[in-house]
Amino acid sequence: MDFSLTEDQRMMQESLSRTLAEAASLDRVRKFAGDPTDRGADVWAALTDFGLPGIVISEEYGGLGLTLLDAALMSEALGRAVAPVPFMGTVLAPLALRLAGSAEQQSKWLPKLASGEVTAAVAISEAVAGARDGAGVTASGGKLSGKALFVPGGLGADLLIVADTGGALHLVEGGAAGLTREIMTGIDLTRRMAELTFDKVAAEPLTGGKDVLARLRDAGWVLLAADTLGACDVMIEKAVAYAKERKQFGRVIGSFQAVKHLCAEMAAELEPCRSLVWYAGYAFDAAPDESSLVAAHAKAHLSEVSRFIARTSTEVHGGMGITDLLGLHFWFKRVGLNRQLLGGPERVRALAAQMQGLTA
Amino acid sequence: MDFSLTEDQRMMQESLSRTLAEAASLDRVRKFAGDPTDRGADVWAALTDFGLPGIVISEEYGGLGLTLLDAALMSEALGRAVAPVPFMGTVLAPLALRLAGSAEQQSKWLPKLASGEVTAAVAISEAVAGARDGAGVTASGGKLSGKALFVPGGLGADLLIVADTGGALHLVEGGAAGLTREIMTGIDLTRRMAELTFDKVAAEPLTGGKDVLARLRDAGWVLLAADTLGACDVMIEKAVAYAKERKQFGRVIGSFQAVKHLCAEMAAELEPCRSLVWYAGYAFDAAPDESSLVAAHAKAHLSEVSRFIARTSTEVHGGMGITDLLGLHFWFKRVGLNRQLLGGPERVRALAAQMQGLTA
Amino acid sequence: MDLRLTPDMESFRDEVRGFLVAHQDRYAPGAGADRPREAAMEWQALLIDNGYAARTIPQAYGGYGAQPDILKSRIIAEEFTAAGAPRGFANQGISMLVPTLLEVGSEEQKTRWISPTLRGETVWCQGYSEPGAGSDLANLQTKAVEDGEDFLISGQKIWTSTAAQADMIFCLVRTEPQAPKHDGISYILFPMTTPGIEVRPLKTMTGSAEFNEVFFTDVRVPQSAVVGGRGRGWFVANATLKHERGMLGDPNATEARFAALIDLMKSETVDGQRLIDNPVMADRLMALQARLMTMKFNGLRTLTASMTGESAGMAGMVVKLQGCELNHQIAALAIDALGELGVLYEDGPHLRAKGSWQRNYMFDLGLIIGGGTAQIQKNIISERGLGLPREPKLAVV
Amino acid sequence: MDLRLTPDMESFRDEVRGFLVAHQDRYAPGAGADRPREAAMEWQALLIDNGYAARTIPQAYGGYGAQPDILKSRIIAEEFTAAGAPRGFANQGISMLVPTLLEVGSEEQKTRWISPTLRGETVWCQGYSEPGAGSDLANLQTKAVEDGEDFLISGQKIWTSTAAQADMIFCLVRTEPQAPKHDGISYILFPMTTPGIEVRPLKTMTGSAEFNEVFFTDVRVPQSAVVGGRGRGWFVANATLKHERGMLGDPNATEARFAALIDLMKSETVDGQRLIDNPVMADRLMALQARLMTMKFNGLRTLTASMTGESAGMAGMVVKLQGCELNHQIAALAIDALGELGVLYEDGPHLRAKGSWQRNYMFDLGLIIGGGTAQIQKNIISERGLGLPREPKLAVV
Repeated sequence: MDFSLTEDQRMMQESLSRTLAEAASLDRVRKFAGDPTDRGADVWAALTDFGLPGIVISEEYGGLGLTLLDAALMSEALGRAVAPVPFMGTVLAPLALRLAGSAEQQSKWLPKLASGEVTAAVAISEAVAGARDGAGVTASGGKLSGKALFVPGGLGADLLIVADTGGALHLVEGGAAGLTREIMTGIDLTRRMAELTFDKVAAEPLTGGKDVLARLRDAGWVLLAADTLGACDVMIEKAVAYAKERKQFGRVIGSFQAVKHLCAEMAAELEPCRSLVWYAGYAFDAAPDESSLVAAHAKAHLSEVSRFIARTSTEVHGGMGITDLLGLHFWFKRVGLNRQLLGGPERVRALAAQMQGLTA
Repeated sequence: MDFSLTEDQRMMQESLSRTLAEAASLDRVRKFAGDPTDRGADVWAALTDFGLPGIVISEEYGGLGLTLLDAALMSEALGRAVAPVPFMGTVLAPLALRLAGSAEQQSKWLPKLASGEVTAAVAISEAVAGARDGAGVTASGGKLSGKALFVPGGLGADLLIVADTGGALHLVEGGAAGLTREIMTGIDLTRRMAELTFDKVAAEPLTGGKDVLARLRDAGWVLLAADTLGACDVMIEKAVAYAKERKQFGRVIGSFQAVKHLCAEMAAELEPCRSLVWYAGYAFDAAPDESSLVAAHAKAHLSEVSRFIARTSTEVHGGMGITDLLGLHFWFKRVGLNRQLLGGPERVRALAAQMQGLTA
Repeated sequence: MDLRLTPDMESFRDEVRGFLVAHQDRYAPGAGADRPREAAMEWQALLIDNGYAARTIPQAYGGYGAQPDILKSRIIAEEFTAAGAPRGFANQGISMLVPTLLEVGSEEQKTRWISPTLRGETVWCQGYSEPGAGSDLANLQTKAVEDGEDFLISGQKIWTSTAAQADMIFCLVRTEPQAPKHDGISYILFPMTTPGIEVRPLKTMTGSAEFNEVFFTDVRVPQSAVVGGRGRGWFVANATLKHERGMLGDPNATEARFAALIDLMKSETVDGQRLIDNPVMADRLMALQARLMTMKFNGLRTLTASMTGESAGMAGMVVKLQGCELNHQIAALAIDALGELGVLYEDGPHLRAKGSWQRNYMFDLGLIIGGGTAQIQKNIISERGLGLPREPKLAVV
Repeated sequence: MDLRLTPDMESFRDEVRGFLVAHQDRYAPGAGADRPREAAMEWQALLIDNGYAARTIPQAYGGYGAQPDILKSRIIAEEFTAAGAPRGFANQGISMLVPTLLEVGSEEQKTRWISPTLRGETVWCQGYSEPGAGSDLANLQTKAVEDGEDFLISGQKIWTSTAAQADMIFCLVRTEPQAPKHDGISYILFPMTTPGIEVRPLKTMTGSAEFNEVFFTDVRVPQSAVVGGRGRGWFVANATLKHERGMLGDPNATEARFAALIDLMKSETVDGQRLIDNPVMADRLMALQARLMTMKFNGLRTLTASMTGESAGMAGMVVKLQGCELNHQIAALAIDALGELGVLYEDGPHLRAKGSWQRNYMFDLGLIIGGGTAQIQKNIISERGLGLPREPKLAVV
């Protein structure tokens, strides 16, 4: 019985954080956020050197062959750094290929994904979070038509994994005829999303139906929860540091009980979440029976906790908290996007009740 | 445009509070709470002298002919005093007779109700809050059968107004054959409830259907909200007084920012509620179109605010807050019962959405 | 309790309606905090002439000169909102400087500044907060050193909206460095064109620069520009802050936002189901509606108190804390109900309400927490409202 | 991260299961804080003999004498819970006094008290809190005045559970009135039968007297009954309080309550609809399930830290604040879901779970707020966990 990270895991996470401190400093993030033409190629290159693209791809295809827990730890580090990296597709596309790809599809794509030579994005929002604004993709005769919204990293991806309205998955090449992409810009400027329009676009089917989609969804939920965890850690650290330094009425504000208690409440809410995220990552590979439920709870609970922490950290910072200068808003908005991607907490909780058979 | 109480209203409310201070002191309440055979006859007698039984009964029948707002102000004073008085029936039964009684029924009952000679209770829980535990009363050939639960003041009432499962109202005399009553004891020992069992009990129909029931429900909601308002006022006053007096670490605890902010949060939550309750009382007579919605919101919102205040006042009191000695729990439990009577806040909010046509 | 209006008031309402219908073609919104354009200045002049703006300011200073009548003010507000007509200007010069000048300004100051301020000819910004003096405003460090008839002002202000557009600033500076903290401050007026002033935009999380930092280096200002007496600035400013507090928590605006939220939840769908048909979302919506009503009726109650000259007491103190929070929560529900659509922020076919739900969500949070507002408001409620003791003095370490 | 058990541990689990099956007929629950009956004392003795109670207490003092092994302790806890078997006694004597004696007691004190305490022969109560010394425990006033070889103890204690049943009390008294606040306190043991002790039950909001007030008037106690050195009581008691904190926040109990809540919501109906089919209630249920999981996994994490001798740090500090709150919220949802049925409290055909939802709702609130617990816990988290400064010293006025 060992409920802790291995030394290797800790080191790898720290190592990624160091890489990001250099390759994706706040100044670099700021520049990315301010320039829609900036594709963050240098950041991606540094992460490719690190091996991140191959994190869950098996060694036979040139990846690191690690688990979703490891990927979640990377996601946490990315969240800490508010890194401008479309990580979801990096993990979910290889998973989709592993679970539902043919041998041919696997050997065609996995080595290139592992090397970072091509990037992938996953378009499953409508199937998981529900269709809005007329979106939805239908498959007919090997061709896809319709729209898929909110695809993180979908603007430049060479490979797209697309769920149709029946929950079946399809593989689409980035250069396919009839595919157009538009940028969708949200509050979080560190991760751009795409709207994909399909006009009879050629697609290869992936085997497996809703069960594979559910696995992708679960993995996505865990990654988002982990990203939020990392971002929340930083928001608390920043609030505590500011409270120790900022003076008002002749004392540091961190000596006022009201401010102390706000900080304590943030820590008390967040700290237990770490274990939930770890377990959600662990269960994905080691306890698949529990995986969907714990992933759902990790996603929904971290969404709620992060809203409280984003607000409270801002409050501790006073007026400075809302300035662009300090940059706290990058984390604020990061968790704001994570909250809604792949379903807001209310929807995810409703799914959690259904998957236990508590409700219909 | 005058959004305030009249001088008469203020004086009458203060006068009732003085009467209660004498007739229903905390010692007297404690005795009532501890002795299920105590019917509080002395308290009722004092209130009869005051004129309370006739508050909404027209002068022609010997009442005071006042409005629901006046009744709500009385309810607030009763809540302040955690008075052992079944006030709901005192207001709702005359209303039922006014709205749906025949001239004969009115002249038979209203004078006796106004004089306090007979008391009434209203059994509408199932029709308003939903049927639980197999309860529900059906009418057939002028006879009622079934069970009605949670009837405040129903144990000793001489007159019962009963809603059947179709929402129609019936008048039942307390001594009718086939009627049995059992005490239902809840957390709030200041107001006992009854379970009524009907075995082919003779009943007189009242005219009017669901519309009259809705009026009774709205009036009940307003009275409960007002009772809660009064109880909350006391819980805040007690917390503030205790915070000014209790010393720890060499200072009164009310000088600690955390305690001050708890008190401020209570006051900030409660104070605006006063206007909501006033308006809900006023609208019942003066703006019937708005009445149901504002009554619903008053009931639901005061329920939520009072849970926060009950907890927070207890917290400010520390360990003393949970002792029987101090007696804060009488108010804590008073609002706990008010929260659930005639529907908990979730149910009432769902009804509020329906009555605006927002949901089906 | 009687919410009916007297026949007098009903006929006043008719009068306002008549005016609004008659002048529909002249509607021209002021630019909020920015410099008004000419059409807006003309509309403002028309409003003043008819008593719908600057209503209680004496005619001698360019106002309409009516007696205060809160009910009439409310009727004006309601009818303008109902007609969608632009209200009179509500910038900081009008809402903060003018009342201050009326209270403690010299005759010359009143004559010189009030009328052009009311008419939008002179635009003001406010120089109160400093990086080291936010909630602890009395700690301000911007210093004004005597130099002959003048002061030389040096220091830094922050959270100054409109600084880039303003002609003038009303500003707190420390003129008596030796005096106790609260006694060494003066309230002073000077042109933003004075040499030595630098304005730097301060961008916030909404992505816009709603505020500025303003730097002063030996800015020369005549001592005669002090308002309300040298060293009295702290007390002058506190009177002004009271006026600012009155500005916030307008239930009409909150009602409009709530109505927009209902429309949104009735018209938007997910998987074909209306958002409002999600019971969890509908429950939150109803909880907010209760708060909205609470705030609205509390507003009527404080209005009645003002009309009768009573203090609104606690009912008045809690408005800011509750009002900003409600606005924030309305925006939060809109975002949550919209789901992934709710995070969009830049123009595109899927953006709703021009991103205003997210903008309000962030901006209102700024109002709640800016400068420790919520914390300070709770101190005020507990001390002035509930009579709890002030924070005890600390030992000198 | 590997939640599998080693074969050793799996066989230990089998051993525990075997024991529990073999001795099913001897199950006899201890009476919580009350005096145990004979069958319970026999069951306790059997548990000690087999290492399922008093596991790590040295054999010399009547324990089983095993090395600490947190995983084995957990397996024992899990299997006893699964079998519905009564655990070993968990009264204040065992959980607070025994560890204290082991740490700082004299050899004679250990020999005399530990064994009968473990076996339920000697029942203890705790005399810490006073009316004027709750969260500020160091302010205690109960005084012990030297009189020859003895102390004469006078004063008042409060929140003393089991005082009416206890044989003995472990008590904090002020022996050095001139010493600084924290240095004048001694930790002392004496029989509750000593003349001069009066016990008055203290009824709480649940309607039961879970606590007592205890009054001392010239209670004569030999000085030799002090534990850990005269004037050292503050430090001795703080060590004991650490043990108490470990007692709270048992995820097993919370899980059982949550399971009961699910059963309730699946079986109860309103207007024929199952409570769980109310989406607003189901949403709250799921939010609590997430918190339950969070607490459970946080427990595994702190368990792992203990096993490897690391400090659990923040993960350990937050357990109490979060755990009590979760229990309270589970009870609150049960009450709300039950609606009017949820307010019933006395026996009758409609009462659910013997009124335990309401009782827990109130009792857990007491745990959260008793003696300002939540406030103090937040101080601890912010100071020890986050390194924020302590409350500054006040000026002497």
